[in-house]
Amino acid sequence: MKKFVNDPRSFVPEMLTGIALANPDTLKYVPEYNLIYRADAPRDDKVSVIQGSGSGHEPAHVMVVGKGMLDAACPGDVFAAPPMEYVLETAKLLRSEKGVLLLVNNYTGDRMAFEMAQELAEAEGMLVKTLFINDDVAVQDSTWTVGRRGVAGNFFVMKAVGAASEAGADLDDVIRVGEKVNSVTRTMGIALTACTPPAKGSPLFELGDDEMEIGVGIHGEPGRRRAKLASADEIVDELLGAVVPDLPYASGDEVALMINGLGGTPISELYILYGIAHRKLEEKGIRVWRSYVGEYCTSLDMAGASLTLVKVDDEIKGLLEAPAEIAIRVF
Amino acid sequence: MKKFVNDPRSFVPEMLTGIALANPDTLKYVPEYNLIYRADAPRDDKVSVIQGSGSGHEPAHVMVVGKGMLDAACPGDVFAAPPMEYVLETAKLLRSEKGVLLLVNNYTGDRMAFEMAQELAEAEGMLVKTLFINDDVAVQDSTWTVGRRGVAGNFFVMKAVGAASEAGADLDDVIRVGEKVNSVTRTMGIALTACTPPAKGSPLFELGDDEMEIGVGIHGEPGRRRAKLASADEIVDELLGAVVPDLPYASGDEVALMINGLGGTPISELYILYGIAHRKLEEKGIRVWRSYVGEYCTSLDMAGASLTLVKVDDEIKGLLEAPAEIAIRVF
Amino acid sequence: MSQERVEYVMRTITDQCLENEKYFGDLDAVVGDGDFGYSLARGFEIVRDQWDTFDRSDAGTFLQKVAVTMSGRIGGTSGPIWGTAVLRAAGVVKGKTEVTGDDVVAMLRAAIVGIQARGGAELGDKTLLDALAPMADTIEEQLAAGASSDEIAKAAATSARAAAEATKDLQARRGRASYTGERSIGSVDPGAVAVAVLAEKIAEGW
Amino acid sequence: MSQERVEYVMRTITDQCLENEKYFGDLDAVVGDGDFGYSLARGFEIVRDQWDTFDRSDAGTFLQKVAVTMSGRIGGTSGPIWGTAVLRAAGVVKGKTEVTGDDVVAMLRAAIVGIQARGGAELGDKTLLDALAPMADTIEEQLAAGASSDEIAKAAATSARAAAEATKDLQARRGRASYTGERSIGSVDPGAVAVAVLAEKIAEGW
Ligand SMILES: Nc1ncnc2c1ncn2[C@@H]1O[C@H](COP(=O)(O)OP(=O)(O)O)[C@@H](O)[C@H]1O
Ligand SMILES: Nc1ncnc2c1ncn2[C@@H]1O[C@H](COP(=O)(O)OP(=O)(O)O)[C@@H](O)[C@H]1O
Ligand SMILES: [Mg+2]
Ligand SMILES: [Mg+2]
Ligand SMILES: [Mg+2]
Ligand SMILES: [Mg+2]
Repeated sequence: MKKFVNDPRSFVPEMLTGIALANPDTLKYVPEYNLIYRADAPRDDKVSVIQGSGSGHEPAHVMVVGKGMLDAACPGDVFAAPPMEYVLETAKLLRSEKGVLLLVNNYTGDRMAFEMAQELAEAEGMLVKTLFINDDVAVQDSTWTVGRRGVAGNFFVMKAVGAASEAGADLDDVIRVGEKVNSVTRTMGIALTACTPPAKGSPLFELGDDEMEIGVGIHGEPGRRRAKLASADEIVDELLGAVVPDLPYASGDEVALMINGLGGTPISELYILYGIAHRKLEEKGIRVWRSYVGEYCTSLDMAGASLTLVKVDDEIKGLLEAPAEIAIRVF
Repeated sequence: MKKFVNDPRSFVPEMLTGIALANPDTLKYVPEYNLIYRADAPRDDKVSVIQGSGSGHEPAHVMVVGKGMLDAACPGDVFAAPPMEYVLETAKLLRSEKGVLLLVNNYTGDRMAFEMAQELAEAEGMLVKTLFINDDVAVQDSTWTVGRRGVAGNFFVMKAVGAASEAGADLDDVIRVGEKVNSVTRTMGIALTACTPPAKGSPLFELGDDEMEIGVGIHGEPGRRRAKLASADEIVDELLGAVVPDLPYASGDEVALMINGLGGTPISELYILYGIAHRKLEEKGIRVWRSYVGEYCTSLDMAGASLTLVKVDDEIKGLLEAPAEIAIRVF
Repeated sequence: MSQERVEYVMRTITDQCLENEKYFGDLDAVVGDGDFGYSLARGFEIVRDQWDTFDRSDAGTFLQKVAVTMSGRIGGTSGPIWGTAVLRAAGVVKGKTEVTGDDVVAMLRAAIVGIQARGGAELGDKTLLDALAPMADTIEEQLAAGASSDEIAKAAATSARAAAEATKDLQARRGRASYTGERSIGSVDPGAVAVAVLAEKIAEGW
Repeated sequence: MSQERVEYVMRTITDQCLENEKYFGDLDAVVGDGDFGYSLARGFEIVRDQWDTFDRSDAGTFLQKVAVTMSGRIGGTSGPIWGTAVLRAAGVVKGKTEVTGDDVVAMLRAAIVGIQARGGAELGDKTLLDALAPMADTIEEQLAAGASSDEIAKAAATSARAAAEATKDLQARRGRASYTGERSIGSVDPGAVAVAVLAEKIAEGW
């Protein structure tokens, strides 16, 4: 296993320790619950926004705690939803008069942990609501399964909800905004390699040198189907072909376009995909309003990428453009 | 080869096209010279700062063109210094009354291209100077070789020089600042895997599952020596052991600490390294003033990391803290 | 059966989940995300560490303490699922220090209902329910037929194993594996196999 | 020799650098960064494309045009090095349409001096100079001994090849390979091998 790691069991706590040490003025860390939260939270004039999810998706979600984004994140182990207790304790610590919003990527484990925590927090008299994110178009048949999962598009929901709550919106309005963004956001992912969870020590699946997995999520599981490795042009066609007709995004629409790296793919390649996707969208009459290229929601060291579109209107534009300061920065 | 690519020969131009499309308001692109430059440059009240270097190090250097950083970048092909003509034409296009500064990572090919371009630009009556960056402590014996190479520490020189030039400093002062930062910056890198240049299509070298390369640069070449894969703690000891005594950094010093990913290593692992390094430095009485964790200067998809220290004083702190807006952003 | 037997069962589950961390994880890596073994092990590790401290006033209290302890640490889908299962089973024997065969069936049924309420899965969705439910049926049948506890333990193990193997033919509709659609057909469900392994080990040491 | 011979030599260099793109790159991957073949090929590709358009009024002008064309596109260390070499060689035969054996030696010497001025390498630093210089010596000796141009071409090739192979024992002090320190010992220098390959092909078609 080619990783910088001491004991795989301390992978998450050691990462969180690093984040805390790197941001002594702005973040606090509670090791018992894998909890990273804003030093200035909770505030009674602001809805507290919390995101849980498993680890292995960094920078999501622990590294996007900060002004204008999350108030707290309490990740579980790699690819495992946090134990309910983490969520409950986090919600209690972030208790605010204006309420607490739990953002949840739509997976069985996460849903259960957050719903249980919400119930118990409500029992203690807290105002707590849950919002599910499910932007992944790779999941079909969602009527008889657990439904679509939340993947890299969750960034836009977090950003919008973070901006609204920062501006003082009340809980219902923060939820309205989050649901609105979620409803116009669609994502499709593709993997070129499998990823290696530190505790497993070997890749989750085998992929031939000339193969790729289409329709992958963010937990390293195989996708919907396997195909022969294709050119960047063909891959963008595949991704747009899945995403564009799904909402659908139509000529005249304005969109935010995200090319998200899954962890092992360098940013040079992401910009290649971006350029191709940008041109193909403009050819369809869909105007790219703003670009998002880089790593937003990863699967450890998986080589691959996902493409997300958000149909924007003036309200969404304003929320996405609002300033934010997060734990990781380039400067 | 597990890459998003069409024709490997168009790898760099397609990436540059993507960058240009993603930043229509702030950047301009001249395909003939792989040139990306600020839409508002050149300005006669500001020294123009140009960085060349090969491609494959993204975000360095094409993705850090912007206010407070570079005015232009004209990269060569992957791992190849740009042809002299690119540099010359870029210098001419960025000509400013206050002068042009060429930032060069200290490699044979880059030195030659930039020195030739400087000579020719001067012959055309331009005010042009060159500043070499050489922060890599892995290179010893520098008396009889080409000397130390420039690696991820180049970020700090670019940032400081960018801030000074933005503030209106004249060419000599911009150079003074750049040389000052370069003189207190040291870096050491380690690779866990080899990288795959798109034109080659296979890894540059073979590395056993239980091996790592110590003292690597940013061009995918092997390092100073090969060793058994070690724990994160041991690796940080190795890196600090090379960097700290070199300047040396001593108890009472304040430093900027960078953990730079080489392209294939996820940011989770970089924060593990950061946390360990931060604590070990504090144990030595060296105070970490500011953290830099992420990808600054990469080797394509190489799994690995480098550690950089910059000894800071009030002037350097001010320059590093100055605002900047670059092509890539998280928001 | 005595409360010691209940403790023996819980102890076997604990030890086996630790023993099989890698095996369960590898099963989950086939079409899932590979964390199943890890998640269970992190929870049962604490159960093992705190084993001597649990309140043993009755079987229900004992199981409840175990349930709370493990849920605090197991994440993923398995945390709420296994925590709920043990908690519901505990409810059935609250205040009892002697547990009958009928109690065992009732505990399993309560666990199944709890798991369904928690995760919304039905039989045939390719989850651990597809081993748990047939096993409960077998125990009930054996009890009705007047079998010895020894025979019942063996029959339960056989039944769970057969049911677990049969999950191979199912398409996953719950959990991570469901996202792979038809590709989930052809491999066993890790949760169901875990139930079979535990039942076998329990029978072995009965 | 006639100007056509000069063109033949340049054409062979062009074709061979294109032909050997992968081979030269693989050599550079051993302790370098693998771009040597790619860099040369991108430059000589343009030389090939523009082959018919070069001003051929004399050998010097012709070579100068080639040098400028390739330098505009070759990056890396090889751009300035090879561009300078051809430019300096061109200077020696400026205005000439007939090139003597002595001119050839002078062209090689000028190229070597130019490369040294540009890159600061000395003999023994494990660069293409370590093939170029012995080859120039051999040509000079053969000329003095009155050998035919055929014999000279063959001897030059043999000498370049032997010298290129001998770079295996040297430690690189220039270029990317130098950063690996002693680990560069044991493999040949890609630049020197390229010189040997070109010399052999030139001799072959002489
Ligand atoms: N909705 C559900 N209800 C009951 N059991 C489930 C459900 N989803 C998954 N499982 C069981 O959980 C097992 C996987 O557990 P685990 O790996 O912890 O979950 P995750 O999918 O969150 O990674 C599956 O093998 C299956 O037996
Ligand atoms: N300073 C130098 N002077 C002359 N030749 C050099 C020098 N440095 C390297 N070379 C030659 O260049 C070759 C490598 O070229 P190339 O791969 O283009 O350079 P880079 O090191 O920039 O990747 C080496 O094999 C060597 O023969
Ligand atoms: Mg999981
Ligand atoms: Mg190179
Ligand atoms: Mg799992
Ligand atoms: Mg090279």
